[in-house]
Amino acid sequence: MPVMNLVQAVSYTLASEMARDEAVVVLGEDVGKRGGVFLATEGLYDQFGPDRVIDTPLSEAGIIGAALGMSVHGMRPVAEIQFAEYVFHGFDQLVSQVAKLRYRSAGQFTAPLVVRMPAGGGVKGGHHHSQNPETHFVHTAGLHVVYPSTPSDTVGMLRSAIRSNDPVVLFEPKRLYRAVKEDVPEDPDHIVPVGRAAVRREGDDVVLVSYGGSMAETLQAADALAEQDVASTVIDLRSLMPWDRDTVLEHAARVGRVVLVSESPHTAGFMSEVAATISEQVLDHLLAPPTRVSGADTPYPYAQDRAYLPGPRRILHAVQRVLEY
Amino acid sequence: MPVMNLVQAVSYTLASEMARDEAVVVLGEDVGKRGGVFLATEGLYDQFGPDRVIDTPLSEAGIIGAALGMSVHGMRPVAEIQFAEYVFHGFDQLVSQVAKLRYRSAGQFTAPLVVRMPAGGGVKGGHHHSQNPETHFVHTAGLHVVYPSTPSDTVGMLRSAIRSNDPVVLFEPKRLYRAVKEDVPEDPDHIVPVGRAAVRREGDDVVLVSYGGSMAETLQAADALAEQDVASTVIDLRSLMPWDRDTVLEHAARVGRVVLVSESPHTAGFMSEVAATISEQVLDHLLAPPTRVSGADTPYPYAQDRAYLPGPRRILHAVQRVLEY
Amino acid sequence: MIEESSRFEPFQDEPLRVTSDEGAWIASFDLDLDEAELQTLYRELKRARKLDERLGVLQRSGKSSFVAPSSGHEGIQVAIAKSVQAGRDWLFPYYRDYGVVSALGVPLEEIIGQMTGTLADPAGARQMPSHPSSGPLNVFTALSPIASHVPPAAGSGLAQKLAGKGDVTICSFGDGATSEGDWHAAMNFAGVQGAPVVFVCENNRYAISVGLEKQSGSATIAEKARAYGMPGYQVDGMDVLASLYLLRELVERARAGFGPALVDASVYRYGPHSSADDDSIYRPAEEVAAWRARDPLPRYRRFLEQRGSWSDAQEAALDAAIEEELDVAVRRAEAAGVPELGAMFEDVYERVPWHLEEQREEMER
Amino acid sequence: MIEESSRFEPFQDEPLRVTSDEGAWIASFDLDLDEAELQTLYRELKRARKLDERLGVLQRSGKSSFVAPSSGHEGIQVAIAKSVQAGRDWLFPYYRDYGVVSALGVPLEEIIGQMTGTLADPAGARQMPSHPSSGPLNVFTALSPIASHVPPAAGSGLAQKLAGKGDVTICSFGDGATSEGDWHAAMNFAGVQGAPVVFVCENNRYAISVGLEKQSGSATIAEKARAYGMPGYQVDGMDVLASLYLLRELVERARAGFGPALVDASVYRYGPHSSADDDSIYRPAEEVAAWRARDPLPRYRRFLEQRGSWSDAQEAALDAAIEEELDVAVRRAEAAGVPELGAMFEDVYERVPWHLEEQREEMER
Ligand SMILES: Cc1ncc(C[n+]2csc(CCOP(=O)(O)OP(=O)(O)O)c2C)c(N)n1
Ligand SMILES: Cc1ncc(C[n+]2csc(CCOP(=O)(O)OP(=O)(O)O)c2C)c(N)n1
Ligand SMILES: [Mg+2]
Ligand SMILES: [Mg+2]
Repeated sequence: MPVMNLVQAVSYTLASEMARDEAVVVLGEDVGKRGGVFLATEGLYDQFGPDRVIDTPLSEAGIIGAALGMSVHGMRPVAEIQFAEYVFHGFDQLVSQVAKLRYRSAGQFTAPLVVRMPAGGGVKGGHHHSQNPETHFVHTAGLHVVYPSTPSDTVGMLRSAIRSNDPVVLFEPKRLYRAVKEDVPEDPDHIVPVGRAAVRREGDDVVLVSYGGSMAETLQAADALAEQDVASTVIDLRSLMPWDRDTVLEHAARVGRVVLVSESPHTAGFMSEVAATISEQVLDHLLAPPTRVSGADTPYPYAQDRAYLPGPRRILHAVQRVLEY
Repeated sequence: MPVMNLVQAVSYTLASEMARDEAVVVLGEDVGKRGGVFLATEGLYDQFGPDRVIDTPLSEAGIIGAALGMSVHGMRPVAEIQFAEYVFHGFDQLVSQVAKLRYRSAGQFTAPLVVRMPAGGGVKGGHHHSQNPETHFVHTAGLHVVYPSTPSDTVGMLRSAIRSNDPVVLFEPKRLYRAVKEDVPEDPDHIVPVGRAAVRREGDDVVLVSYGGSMAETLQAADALAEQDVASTVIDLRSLMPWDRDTVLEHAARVGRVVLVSESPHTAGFMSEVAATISEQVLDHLLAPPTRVSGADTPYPYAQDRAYLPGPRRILHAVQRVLEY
Repeated sequence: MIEESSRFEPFQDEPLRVTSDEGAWIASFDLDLDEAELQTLYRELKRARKLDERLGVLQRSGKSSFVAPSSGHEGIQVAIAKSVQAGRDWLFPYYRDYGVVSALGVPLEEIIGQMTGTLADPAGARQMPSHPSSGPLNVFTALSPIASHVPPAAGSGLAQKLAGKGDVTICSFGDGATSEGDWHAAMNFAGVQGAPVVFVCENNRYAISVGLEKQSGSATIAEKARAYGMPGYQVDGMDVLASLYLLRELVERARAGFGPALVDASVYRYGPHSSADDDSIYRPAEEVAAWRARDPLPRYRRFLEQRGSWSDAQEAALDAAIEEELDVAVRRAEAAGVPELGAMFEDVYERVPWHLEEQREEMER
Repeated sequence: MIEESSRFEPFQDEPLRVTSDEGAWIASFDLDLDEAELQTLYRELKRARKLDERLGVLQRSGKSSFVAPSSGHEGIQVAIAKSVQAGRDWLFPYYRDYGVVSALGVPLEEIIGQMTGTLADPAGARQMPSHPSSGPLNVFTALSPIASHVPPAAGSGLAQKLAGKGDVTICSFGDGATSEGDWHAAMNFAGVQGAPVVFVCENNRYAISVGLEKQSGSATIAEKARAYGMPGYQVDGMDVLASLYLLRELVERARAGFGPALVDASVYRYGPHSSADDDSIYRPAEEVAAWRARDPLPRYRRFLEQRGSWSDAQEAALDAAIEEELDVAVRRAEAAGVPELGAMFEDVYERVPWHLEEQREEMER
């Protein structure tokens, strides 16, 4: 079984899918010889050549729009946005065009493309290299949104995304790109379906729900809780649209105490949807308010790069609050 | 006291502020001789001339970016985006530039500008003339977001927005542009402060919270409830960032039953924030789950233009559910 | 990589014309289209005009909620349709392009179904009027945000280039569209990639009320092509033959691998911007009248008549045939019925996800 | 509205140069700058170079998390600073423009404070390194998204035009930036409005790894000016005098009300794209070496030496003075200290709203 980190899982899966299906092409800024600024496309240019690994001009609208145009011809473009917040230059293409094409054409045209973007903070990138804009896309009908946190899930979800007949926005937690290595499934058809969460551990005292980069701190918090004999259930959402409501509600109802951890800005972030849904659906099972631990509603700061993130300390505070409620 | 409808309230206030302060200028597509496609800038070109009422090229990035550049020179531009969803072409300018300028320059530069946009459905506009993209901006630190629903509030809030030293995104419920006329305050310094909700009526059985275009249907629902002897408190949020949490919590805690009405897409819409906050803060006072009635998570449809909106029927269903809970 | 076309020089000071306003042949080369084809062009011009007029009637009678009139644009629009191979090449039109789709062969009942929101629309009445499409004829569904369809058109061209079969894409838009950033991104992308795309600006000198001098830093749209390393041409877009000759050449040039080109077609819209507009606020009546005098239809009819290729009897028969075709199309479009409530939840994704199932139930309750 | 400048013709085939690679005066007009000014230019070139080198040292020693080297760009950067009136005109620079801000007079301790994240940064260490700014000197805070500062620069120019005081704006960016839609929107806006903005492309022929031929449909950046009705000029951006003469003329032209212009300044970056880049993956070493041979510093020093206006002793004194200045600046920047945790909640809005108060409390608990 191949052992790799998360960013290697990206290039590994791209190579595997490009070998399988010649409709799959990669495009973006510096994805060619450079192999991407994070090396997520390393080696692909040498293996597949410039017609399938396309260095584009510096325009996110151009990248996403061109991917869309290619996809209506049956190609399966995988577009890279160099840092997630640069997608805002191509926002209209993604939310007005890509997301709505199947709908507005009644399925005459579809957009089976993937937009990959490294996201998240903790890399001393300041506010234009650290953001988590996933909520914008969850709030946009027509897009699937996924955000894996492990190398194996990255393999399985990127593969799902490429094979999906719907457009998928895939966020990659850049802080975790090289954080851990693990065995990843070798089966070239191994997929992790869109819409299914993973329960990382089970316990009866509190449920921690998170996804993406914040999974790291959430699991650290769970470890710290275990040392204090607090048993937690940890859910990695992985998919945000559609999200695995059933799994979340099942554990929320069973345990009654839920902490939701996400580094995206607090107000109207995706976790507000999860919190609202929990209260709407299982109110009578709740022993404490579903409590969010989030990034701040400030532009992502440079000097307080780590403090901005919901770290174990803040997560533990929230757990304490729901336990003592 | 002048009597006017909501769109007249816009041009009335613009004229009043432009007369008061020559730093105030208007720019956008067709705002000049044409007076805007909804006539929100009617008469201004004749009164103030082409240097203060500027027809721009067809580029939302150009409009917002130029407004920003003018505002750092101390001007107070009021930019019009012809339909709210076209702001997506200028999304980067608004969320990456305008919203963050004070922060990233530590106040060396500020952006005292207003971006006005007609929003909302029910006008047979299909999915690119009907959207409610306010949540994107609420989720973006650095912007104030307001959404009046009456002519008087439009006067007071647009004036607040123009005088604010922070950038303000002001949504106008185009479905209500000509729906009602009312007296508006004549005092040229009358303002409605950003961040303050209005309680439109008080009752002890259920709290209805809404804003913008959906206020119309929410008030209709409240009337229908009154006929059934159900007394409702109706809150018009008016400001979404910051929003008037205290007012909402006070009534939510007092009554215990809350229905949240918004025509923006359901998932991760602004009302998920309100619902999550209510549960987080006043869980023990709740007699029923805070329940949302929203637009659908579909692109805005043409054929089902009215059905898409949370109308009285759907609001009453939700009220029934929380009453019977 | 990008070579010039053979017959026409880019970046000329004057728009290309091959017929005078009086309908005389004035080109430096010989006409080489047969009479049948010449007559077809007239039929399509007339069909487009009458379609536009009918759409106006449908709108005014409340059958359609909106219309963006095309009258005055027919010359370039019919030429676009007749310069490509229908069903092989791809089109990325904009909302005003009824004349493109009707001349390409999209059934009138589909166009009218789209305009009146019935299920005769192959796109299921999902969008507001003036947004035609055709899956079988490769007509990418028109959409409202200005210039948003131009980047996908560049991508379409790149896909065609990579496929290597010599297929091409034509993308049309208004003069206002050239100000949008997406337009620029697309033009530059196509230029860099040498994608086989012919970009056509239907330059009616207004974007709603905003005149070209407030719209564009450059005096012509054609010269913007220099920024993208592609040739730019001005053509009289009310001269259907000039438009057709130029576009055919640029389409063949693209097919042969010489890359994209930009056409700046001078036209005028005779109607208001849309049924929601009042153009008298910003356009002097004399200006409209002056352009009316250059109407592409009578002009081309005079051209045919001078060749003895068109008669009053033919005109009468054509009018009757088109009216009949329109009547049938209106009836069929109406008979197709309107979408059910639940249809709004389909085609958001390939399969309806749980949350849309629930929203549908809530709405249908 | 937009007239040509008087001394230089736009749209020439070759970049403007006034000195040869060997440092000889080769212009068709006479040099008319006094010796003090000529020497100042050299001092600023050297100061920019040494600042860049010091920033590299600070980055490698862990005092700064990032740097985007400017070496090779100094000619055009110093010329930008010296073509405007500091504190009167406005600058919209990009992340690589240390040479602009240092030559304009932004204190080195502020620049180094920005690079090392201390409170010596007038912008409070809110952004990552390479994002300088200055309120008093009208230097709009640089930011990361490429080309996003160009539309505000156009707006700045419009504000200046409306104010009617003859102030101007200079906006600089890389070759890659010209592909973004925002760049186009801004250029067109400035062109239409005749805004007094000089746009300067520091064209080092790479956007990270992407070479100009994959970046731009047109062969030069200068010719893109045609799309906006403004004159476009190529200049050798490693020839500080050519750059200065051209920019001064365009600044004065803008001041006089003749509108915007675009300068395509040919430069090369000697370092990698940034401290996070490895340029050997995509740039041949010989190419770098060939451009090194044209280094703007020794070239200009030869020019001065040939006039008897510069000596080894002056060079040694200058080096020592700059090193001393840098040492002091580094010490002061460090002494300013780093922001407190709570500072991240300030300046989001004029006043801290309730939700940020609470978030601050939660974070500080
Ligand atoms: C992004 C965007 N901004 C604004 C509009 C509103 N709008 C619709 S048509 C139009 C004018 C378009 O003019 P032009 O491109 O010249 O085409 P024409 O209508 O003249 O054929 C405008 C501003 C829009 N549809 N999309
Ligand atoms: C909108 C956006 N997309 C991508 C990036 C990532 N990025 C940073 S610098 C750069 C290349 C810029 O090249 P150029 O404009 O030529 O300037 P240079 O660095 O060569 O001076 C890229 C792609 C970015 N910062 N912003
Ligand atoms: Mg037009
Ligand atoms: Mg460059």
